[in-house]
Amino acid sequence: MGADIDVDVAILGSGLAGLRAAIEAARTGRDKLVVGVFTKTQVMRSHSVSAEGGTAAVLYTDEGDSFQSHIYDTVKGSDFLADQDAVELFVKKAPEEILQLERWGMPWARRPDGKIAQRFFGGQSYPRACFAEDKVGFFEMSTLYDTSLKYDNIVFYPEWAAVDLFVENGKFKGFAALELKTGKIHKVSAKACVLATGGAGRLYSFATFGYSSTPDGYYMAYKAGVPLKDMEFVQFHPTALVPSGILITEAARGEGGILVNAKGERFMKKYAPEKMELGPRDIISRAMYNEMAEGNGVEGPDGVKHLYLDLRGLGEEKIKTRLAGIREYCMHLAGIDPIDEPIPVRPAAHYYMGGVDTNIYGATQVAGLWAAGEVGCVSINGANRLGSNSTTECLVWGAITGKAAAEYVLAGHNHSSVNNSDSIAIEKHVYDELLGKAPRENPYDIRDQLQANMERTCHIYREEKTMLEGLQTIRNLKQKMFRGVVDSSRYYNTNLMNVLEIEMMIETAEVILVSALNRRESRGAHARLDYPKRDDVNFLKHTLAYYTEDGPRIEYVSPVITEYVPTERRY
Amino acid sequence: MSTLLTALRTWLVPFRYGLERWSYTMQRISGVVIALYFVMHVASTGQVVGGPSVWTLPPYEYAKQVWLETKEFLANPLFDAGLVVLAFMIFFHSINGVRLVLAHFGLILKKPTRPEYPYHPGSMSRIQRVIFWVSVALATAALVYSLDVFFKVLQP
Amino acid sequence: MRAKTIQLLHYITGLGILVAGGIHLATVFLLSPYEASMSFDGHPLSVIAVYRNLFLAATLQALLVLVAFHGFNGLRTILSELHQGPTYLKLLNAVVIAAAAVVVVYGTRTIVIAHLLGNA
Amino acid sequence: MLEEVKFKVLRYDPDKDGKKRFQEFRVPIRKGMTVLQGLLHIKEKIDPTLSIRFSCRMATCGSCGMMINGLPRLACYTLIEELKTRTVVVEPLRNFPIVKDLVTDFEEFFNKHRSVKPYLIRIDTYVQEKSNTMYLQSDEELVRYVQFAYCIKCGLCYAACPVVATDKTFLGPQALAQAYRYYADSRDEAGVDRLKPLGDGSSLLRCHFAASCSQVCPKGVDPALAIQLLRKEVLLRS
Ligand SMILES: Cc1cc2nc3c(=O)[nH]c(=O)nc-3n(C[C@H](O)[C@H](O)[C@H](O)COP(=O)(O)OP(=O)(O)OC[C@H]3O[C@@H](n4cnc5c(N)ncnc54)[C@H](O)[C@@H]3O)c2cc1C
Ligand code: HEM
Ligand code: SF4
Ligand code: F3S
Ligand code: FES
Repeated sequence: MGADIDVDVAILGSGLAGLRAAIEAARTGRDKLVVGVFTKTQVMRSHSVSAEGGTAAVLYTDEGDSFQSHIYDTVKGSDFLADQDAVELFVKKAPEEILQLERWGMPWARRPDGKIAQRFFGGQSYPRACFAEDKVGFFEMSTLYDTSLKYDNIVFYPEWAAVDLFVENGKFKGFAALELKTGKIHKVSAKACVLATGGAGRLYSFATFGYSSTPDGYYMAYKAGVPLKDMEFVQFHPTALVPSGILITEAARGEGGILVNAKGERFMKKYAPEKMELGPRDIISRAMYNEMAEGNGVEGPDGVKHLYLDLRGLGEEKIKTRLAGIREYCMHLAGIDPIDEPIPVRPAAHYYMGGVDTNIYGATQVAGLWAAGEVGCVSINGANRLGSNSTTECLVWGAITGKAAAEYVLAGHNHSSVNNSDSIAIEKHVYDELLGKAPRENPYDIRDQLQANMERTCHIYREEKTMLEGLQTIRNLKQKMFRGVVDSSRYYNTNLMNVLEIEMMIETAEVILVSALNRRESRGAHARLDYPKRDDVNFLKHTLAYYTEDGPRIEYVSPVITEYVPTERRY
Repeated sequence: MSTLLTALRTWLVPFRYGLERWSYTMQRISGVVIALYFVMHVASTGQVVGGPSVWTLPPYEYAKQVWLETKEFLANPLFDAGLVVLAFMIFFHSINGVRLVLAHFGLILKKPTRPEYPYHPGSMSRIQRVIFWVSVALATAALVYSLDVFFKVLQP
Repeated sequence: MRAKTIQLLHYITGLGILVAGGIHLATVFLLSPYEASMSFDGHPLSVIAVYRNLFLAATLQALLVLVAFHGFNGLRTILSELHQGPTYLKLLNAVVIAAAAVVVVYGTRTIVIAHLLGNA
Repeated sequence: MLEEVKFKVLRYDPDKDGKKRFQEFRVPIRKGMTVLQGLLHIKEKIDPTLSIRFSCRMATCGSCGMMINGLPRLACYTLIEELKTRTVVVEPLRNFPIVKDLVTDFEEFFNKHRSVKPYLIRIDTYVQEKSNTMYLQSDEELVRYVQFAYCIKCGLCYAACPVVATDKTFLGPQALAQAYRYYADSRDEAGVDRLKPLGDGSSLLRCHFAASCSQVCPKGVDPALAIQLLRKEVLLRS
């Protein structure tokens, strides 16, 4: 058992949202508050570094772009499920965040006049994605990480994974964290906490996520009594490199790349005649799926079908200066140079629109607990997120929640400290039930089965029958005896971490399936073969899933609609 | 002790890390060898004027005597061979040293750019490579020349 | 002295050696046959003749100081990378300075005496 | 075309006897398979006690640096076929203390990064923190430093540098490249204040331009270049 730790504001996760929150909390409470950043990976290893293409914000209203346009694009992209008040806040705050990053040293690409340059992104009707080569997330992370080092009152706890949140009488009091390096479980008391643990990640086998992306935050909050909202909406990104699943950014299409099938046809003509390759992701992914189902796919070396993303029209110069990163991935890992050859791509699981239910300011129903970034659901993404909105969301709500959390503590809100009885359950689970016990089934096989099951039953297209099978499979997996950790070493025991993650993955997958089964309509990324139409009468609603002993309990709430009444989505 | 082993391994084994690493190792070895020779050289020429015990003007003939004795003493092929190697090292160290001075003042490097895959570090610019090989070539020439001086290899 | 100043001197002495050492090697190898240069006297560039020439003697003196600085500072650099810590570094500096001083003093004596000897 | 290679993996667990030893595994390989995938095969199918640090699997997060056949490389970015050997020897990164197996301790490395003040320093702090303005920068000015901003902090350069191997007071290529990255940024106003501390002791001047750092950097950062440019400024301006 580890030492007890006490911080004023705890930030869980060090992705874009977590770091932004940490800086905001630290500068709000400079000299007064200690901000602890607890993160499962080392700080700069967070998944956000993989974001490639861009970060959306309206910068130049004098040149034709407008807040209204960004709001409308986002709402329309979300298939009208987004909360419009949140979207408005988002759009208005976004430019501030871009500029703040700029003044902290972000190497944004520039226009000839020295101002920040912007590019097109899917579903956005104006070039409003700010970018820095095609390593946007990486540069943003570097900038935030470096800037956070300025603050003496930020204390990093790298490779400390939160494993259990403690809530008492509707108030947050702390959490248990596993220090990977020493294998100790520490009790951490915090007066306020921002959950920023990122997306649910690798529930699918073909995914753009890194290995460390697992639904820890979703599950911990869910188990602590906070509902998960809209979990059925999983975004599939149209263009992931075959076979690794590494993302080929949407910016490749924003810069002029086109999608072609085995016959060499630019098939998007059929599906989104106006926007073509720059339609929203749900529509393009479905189009690709259809093309492949109709036999227009290319057979890859492993028998997996794929299509092509053709960048040859862009020219060498543009590829080298604006898409250097993906060119490198293609050359190094797939052995092709996009200047001369089309890229083999296929849709992959990429983003979770849903998440921990919060109000417009990122606060959850638990006092003292906020959620920001992909783990939260404010919701601005509704049923489908627009490309380049997510990194902005991380920044905007990172700042909002970081500030709110710090002010909450400065206002003197009381909290009780974590005591030994809080952590009994998790310690018993780890030390008595897992460590040193040989599992009867290989946990990694269980994970593979889970991912295959999600790919098969809850992918781009869904229907009742297969989803029921999928749910059954998951409930079987839950029972299986994979709980046990062969590695009994205390030091850097990733085997233990993995088993904990797999448990959380199974529970989260269950929430996704149950939410998806209950939404009997097609909206945004949730496309059902048995209910192919959007149903605003019954389902213009957010799903809320509450934890119960025997699976999620589903409730619904209406989204906030201020200005834009739902209409049919056409691109 | 283990630091010493690490030191010897990293300082003296330049394989697999490219040309500059060879330069680094050779510059270091040659620097040390020249420095040690220099100390010896100062000590031995000091003999000419009578060795460390004499701090006033000795008789001319005496000095000449000592010089000839010293020359005799050093006149063996092993010492000559040492001088041959030394010639190589002095030339390598000096010319490569000029390259290092220039590089340390940021002079013969490429300008920073957007890296383009596959990466060719600009610090190892073409001109750097040229100077490196020039120093090796000149050092080799010096080696051959001194082989000729000491062992008459070029003469029939 | 600041590390930076010492480093600058290291470069300057290196370049200086290039000049002074060039002259030295030229007198020994290029301007006259090696055997002749090695003779004690009786030749325009014999050992004693070199010392007697004020310019060449001054060159040797410069070379002595330059190489002593450059070489010993080089050795100091290497040794300071082997082990760290304030006491060690202080000791190292003291030893290196002392050794360099001994070499310079001893070499200067050779040059001065040989110069005067030649003129005698 | 299923083939097999032998993985020789250095194992170390401070909990057991604390001795380092090599363990061998046979791993079936496919075309395009990376060393990381090979190690994951070992962990997931053969020996779950193997500890590895990894995350993004796309050479962007900097987690998976290790010595592969004697050179520091990213496991996720090294194709097994590119090694052209039937035996893949995997050891933890040199110049870092080992935590367990292939996992090394980066604390000192990150502290050195922090010590060079890797953030924009401005005189107009109020504007920097509170305003809503944009500092202008031309593409030319951007290119002066952006190469060094590519650094993913993977530590490969640090493992390759012969000076770091013995001199722990040397800041190392990564931190020094970052010092230059911010110094060269047209928006930074710290100027000589950044150079001064580097002119003393062995923080910068110990670099002998071995350039092994640039040789192994997976991101084309070229820290050796940054260090020489920085050294020039330190020598002439500080
Ligand atoms: C390949 C890819 C490309 C993308 N490109 C774009 C783009 O161009 N534009 C855009 O807008 N969006 C993009 N996105 C989406 C966007 O990057 C993500 O939504 C966003 O980065 C999520 O950031 P985050 O801060 O919420 O979480 P993450 O960056 O995922 O960070 C999660 C953090 O939580 C920590 N953590 C996890 N579990 C625990 C635990 N149990 N305890 C403590 N800490 C924990 C992790 O260590 C990590 O630090 C992309 C996504 C992917 C996958
Ligand atoms: C002939 C007498 C010389 C001696 C005894 C000598 C000795 C040394 C020594 C011992 C080193 C240390 C090696 C190291 O740091 O790895 C060194 C380094 C160096 N020398 Fe010389 N050297 C001599 C001539 C020169 C000349 C003529 C030059 C060129 C102008 C030169 C330039 C350098 C440079 C640039 C370094 C590298 C310093 C560094 O990397 O920090 N040296 N020398
Ligand atoms: S400079 Fe290159 S090798 Fe060094 S840490 Fe940065 S990315 Fe890695
Ligand atoms: S390898 Fe080391 S010596 Fe200098 S050039 Fe790179 S830091
Ligand atoms: S796993 Fe991220 S760099 Fe290799």
